[in-house]
Amino acid sequence: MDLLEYQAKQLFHEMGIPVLPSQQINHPQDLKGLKIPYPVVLKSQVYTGGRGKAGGIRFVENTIDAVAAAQTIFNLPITGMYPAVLLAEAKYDADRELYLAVILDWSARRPLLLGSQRGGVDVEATIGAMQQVVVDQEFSPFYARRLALKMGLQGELIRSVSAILEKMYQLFLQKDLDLVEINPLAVSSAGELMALDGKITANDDALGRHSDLATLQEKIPHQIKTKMLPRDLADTTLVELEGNIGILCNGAGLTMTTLDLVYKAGGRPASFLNLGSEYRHNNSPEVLRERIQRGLELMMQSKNLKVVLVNTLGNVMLCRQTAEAIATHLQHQAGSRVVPFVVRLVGDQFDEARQMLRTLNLPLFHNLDEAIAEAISLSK
Amino acid sequence: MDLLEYQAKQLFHEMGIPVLPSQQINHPQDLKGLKIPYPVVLKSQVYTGGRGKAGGIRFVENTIDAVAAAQTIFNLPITGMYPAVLLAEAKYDADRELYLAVILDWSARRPLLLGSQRGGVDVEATIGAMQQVVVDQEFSPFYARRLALKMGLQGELIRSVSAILEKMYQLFLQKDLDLVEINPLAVSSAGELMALDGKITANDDALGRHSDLATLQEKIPHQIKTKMLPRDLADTTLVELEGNIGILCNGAGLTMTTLDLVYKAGGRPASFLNLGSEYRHNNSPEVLRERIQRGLELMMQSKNLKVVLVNTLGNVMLCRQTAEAIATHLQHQAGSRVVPFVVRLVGDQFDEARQMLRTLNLPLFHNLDEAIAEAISLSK
Amino acid sequence: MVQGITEPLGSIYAPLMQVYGGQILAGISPGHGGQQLEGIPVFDLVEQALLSVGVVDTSVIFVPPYQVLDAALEAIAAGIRQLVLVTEGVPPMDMMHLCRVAEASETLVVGPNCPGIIVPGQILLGTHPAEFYTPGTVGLVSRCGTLTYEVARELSQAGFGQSIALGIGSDRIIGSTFQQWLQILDEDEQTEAIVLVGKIGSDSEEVAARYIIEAIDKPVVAYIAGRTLPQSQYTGHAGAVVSSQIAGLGDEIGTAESKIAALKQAKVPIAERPSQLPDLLKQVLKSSTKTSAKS
Amino acid sequence: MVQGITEPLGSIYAPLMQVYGGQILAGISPGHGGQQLEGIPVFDLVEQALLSVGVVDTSVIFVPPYQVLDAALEAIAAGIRQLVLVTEGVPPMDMMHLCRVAEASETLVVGPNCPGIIVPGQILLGTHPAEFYTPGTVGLVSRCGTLTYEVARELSQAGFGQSIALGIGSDRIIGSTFQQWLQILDEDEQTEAIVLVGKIGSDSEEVAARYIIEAIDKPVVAYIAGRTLPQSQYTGHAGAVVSSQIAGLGDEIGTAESKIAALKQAKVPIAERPSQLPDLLKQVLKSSTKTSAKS
Repeated sequence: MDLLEYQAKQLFHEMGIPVLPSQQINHPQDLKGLKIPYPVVLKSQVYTGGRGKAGGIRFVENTIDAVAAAQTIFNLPITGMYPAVLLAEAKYDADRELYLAVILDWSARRPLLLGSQRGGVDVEATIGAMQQVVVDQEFSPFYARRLALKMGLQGELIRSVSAILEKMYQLFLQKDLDLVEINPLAVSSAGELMALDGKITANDDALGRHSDLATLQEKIPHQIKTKMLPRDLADTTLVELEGNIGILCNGAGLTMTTLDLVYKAGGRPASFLNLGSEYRHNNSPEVLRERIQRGLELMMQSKNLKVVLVNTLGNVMLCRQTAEAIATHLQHQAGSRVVPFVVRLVGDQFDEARQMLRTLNLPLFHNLDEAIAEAISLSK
Repeated sequence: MDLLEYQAKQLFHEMGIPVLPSQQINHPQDLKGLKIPYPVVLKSQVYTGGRGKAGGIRFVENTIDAVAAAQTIFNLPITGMYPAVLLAEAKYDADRELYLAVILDWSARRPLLLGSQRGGVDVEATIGAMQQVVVDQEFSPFYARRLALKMGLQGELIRSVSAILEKMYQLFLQKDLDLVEINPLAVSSAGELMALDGKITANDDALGRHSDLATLQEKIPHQIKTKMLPRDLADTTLVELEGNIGILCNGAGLTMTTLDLVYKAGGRPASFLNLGSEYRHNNSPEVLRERIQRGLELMMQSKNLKVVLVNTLGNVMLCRQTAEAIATHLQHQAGSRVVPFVVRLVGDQFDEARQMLRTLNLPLFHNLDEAIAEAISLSK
Repeated sequence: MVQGITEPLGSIYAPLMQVYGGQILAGISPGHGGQQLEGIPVFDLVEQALLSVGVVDTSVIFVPPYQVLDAALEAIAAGIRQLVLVTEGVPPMDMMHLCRVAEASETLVVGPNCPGIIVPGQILLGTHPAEFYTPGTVGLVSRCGTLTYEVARELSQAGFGQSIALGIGSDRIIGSTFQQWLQILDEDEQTEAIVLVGKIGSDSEEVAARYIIEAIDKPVVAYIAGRTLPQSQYTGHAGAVVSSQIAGLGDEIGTAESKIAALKQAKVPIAERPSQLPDLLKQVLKSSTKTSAKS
Repeated sequence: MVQGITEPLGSIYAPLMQVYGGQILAGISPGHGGQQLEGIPVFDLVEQALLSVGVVDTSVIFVPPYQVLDAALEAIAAGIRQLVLVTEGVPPMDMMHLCRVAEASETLVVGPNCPGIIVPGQILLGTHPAEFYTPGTVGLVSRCGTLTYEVARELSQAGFGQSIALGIGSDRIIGSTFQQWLQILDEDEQTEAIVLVGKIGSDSEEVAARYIIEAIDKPVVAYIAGRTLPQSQYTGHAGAVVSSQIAGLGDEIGTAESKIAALKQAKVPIAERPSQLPDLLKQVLKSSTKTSAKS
């Protein structure tokens, strides 16, 4: 889960990382009660980079300009997203701009400290000058100093920048974050540091133990005027595509394989739904059946849909629940538009499931390649 | 630093450990605004055990009784201490009472979980049935379950009690505590848990990084009508004794040795002051001189004082600062009561110090046994 | 041993594992000590179980995600050096911690979010549906869940039984790598050829391909899922991109193309579909027999 | 190496250590890299210093109390396996953490709150006033600070030079025990007899006495400070009492009586005053020569 800039800065502030005085603007009229002295920066709060270039960041000198600028920004989509909130912030004179981040190195299975002396808007330059330090044992502040030195910092900045990194790491660890980034971290001519922009990505699997982060998501009014982007395959969200075959599978690998085989055989998927792996701790027959039924309903909303291909395999409960869910679905659909089903079910309770589906006259397959061939022929 | 019961319970509450609704009473009249329904328990907030037996805990049924009881408790010393605050708390029906604690095992250099099924007022029984678990690696909740099982708990209590222990451990670790104790932890007939009394000792060396704990100490109005208890020798507090020789040393071991030798040779110390070891990070000549001078001033307040024995040895700055401080002290004292000094100084800058003290006509020794003999002969 | 035996998944799979022939000596579930589950004694604590049942090689863990780290540390503290974490959704921070402890204590951790290990005909440590597996000489190591079953089924139907089959876990941070298991299978006497099943995302297959070039003598064939998925649907957040870029891995890491190119460089034949794997196996086993005959 | 060389204590003692003959190769002080202190080059980071000066055996740490843990972990991560922590006031939680890491990495930690180690005439790693020490054959291990100097001075004046002298630290949690150092001195070829200096509080001397019975062959004499101090002035809080009681140690642990009794049981002669130690040494060395002559 990505946090918006103003939410990230709230966390920075709580952790003692210096941020500028700022105010959340939900509506252009809010600027009339602004408590920060002008000049002020107005920033579009969207989950994406490149706001500056897109015109989502504007400097204003007085209330009239500010209200006008806010109206413009509220109506400016950035990579398809409209802001629900703006951030009004004091201006800051930076002498230099650094980049700092703490991320998870998935491959090394260790946290990684990142830093560059070339922070700011030019991502290419930032990445080109990027230094990294792997936190291979339990964190201690010397890892942060190690990065500061690698970045080429000297004198008092070694201590002050590593102190900021230390706090970023604490935040990272305490809140189970995937990413905490300050870019730019401004250095004033007096050597003072200020986090001018920040990005935090919380780990979705850990949100359950951080109610404060979970509620942040709810606080944002959902005015984002765009279609939801497809989620990770591990999720059970229905992903819509351009074709006419609806695909329902269990497990990411199996779902991807089924899609691959359909494409390869000349079919065109309309959508796919991954029921998820079998390894969810709280999987229950009821939850599973519910998920299948809701997935099928969503799938039916596509007007292009010509056939549904169900491919599930596994142990225990799965086959029976799948068969039951399909049966229930077909009963509910009775009378309305009828989309043919091709069902491939393999697993322990196959016989029982086969019995159930046979009474519904559904073609039933053991072999995946055959099921796919059948689905494609029905979709033509 | 010991916290009072109501302060400990505040921390328990923040950590999610269940405590009863309660209210802090600074004055008997506060009870007129009590928001907790009667019957209520009034508890003297003093840093000591055995309050119940001493009459410091009273059950009251209405406001009139409560005000009267509060007046009694405010005026009741418990082991010499008067409460500055009472705690008014709801009553609770306990089915069983457990004891739980997390402490530092100084010898094993590891935290220790303690638990007993016989909590409550009978300390002997509690200790007799005490179980312990050493946390030998990084803490994980299974250590808490290990204790719960050793205590002989069964069924749901294993989970619920170890969940409380987990929170106690988090508190212990986060706040650098020497001790966190819940006694008793009440178990209701429905199996619910409630911390009825609690004790927290914060580590003095770590208070500098826990401003929240450090300020708790300041919040208590200093109405404790008793002399301060002697502090640990590592502290620079003057400790008063019954004799007539004032002793000033640097380092706990050397101070104890000097005391031992004085007693053994038939002398009687009036007081002693340990200047502390040489290993304080921020030792500076100014701080050291200031400490010696203030120590000597305190020492002079004793009317029995007949002689001051100074025994310091070490490296660098020490001898010079000691000599300078004594000289300054004697100048200030000029005219008032003159107490003779016996000075034993050994160290790098001895010659310089000797020069300075010789002009003051002070007897000066290299050898400790000789210095002590001289001090005792002057005290007779 | 099964930790979390009274949890939903544990109570389903522990009896299946017991029936399959693996000796499930004990189940663990705090608060349920003294009970039995289909003949398996349940204990409150791992060390308590060990006192009663003696030495345990492996613990299969089904506890809820936020309790996995604790259960694993409990097992390690009790001296168990092989863990299978089935549960999905363990926070990465917990896995990082666990990996550090596992490395220090030389504990082999499989998972999380995985079907575990099966030695067909002998022992089941996880959730593999027994009916899809037959004993044989093909080692199967996979980064997927149900797709592993699919591949095993294809192999079994074509007469290729399995020596060991396992899923190492679908999560981004998992306890053991393709490399570790390729090495184990390379050294395993029962194993004659290895099937590697991967999917898009992460650099696991790329690293495995480099390892195959360096250290693996037995023939390897592979299948990669997700070749037709549009890229935008699986790339991670900016941090991951930065991470792979600065690690010198380039932008393309994690795509099917990158994985297939790396495996081709390691001379690993890649199946177009799971049902093609038996044919590839026949080819590599034939040529490897020839090679051995020559040498 | 000296960590915290620009700190108040570091800047006083590092030059004294340098003068004494120990090779102070480098000082560490973040933000001061590139400077020099009386000819000692200063670096920002330990690993940076090692690149420049090569192998370092020991680091003496003078940084402020809350930075000691980090400095020690930095030194351990850089491969240094002997640490002297001079600073007083390190929080116990930090020391517990450090002790765990030190045990795992086999690092010898002296201190905190200690004068460090001196090998008279050769090397000074800490704050011992050089003038009180002379080279010789008595090993001196102490749980005190300035009292160690006092004892060394008495020994030197009586003609008993020291092979090694050290204070293991006055804090309640310290990095190395009397036992570890008794063993080192027992094995040290230069050392013929051992002087142990203790004080009331903790169970260090009691445990050391048991260890002397079990494992120490060389003669040991002892001095214990605090025999006349009223008990109430040093006993800790309730938790500590509970702790020693349930550990089966009884109420009396930590008193001078308890320590003296334990040492007497280990046949360790106990001096009434520091100035008596030389006499006791003469006696034990005489009888030990007799014993050796016999055997």
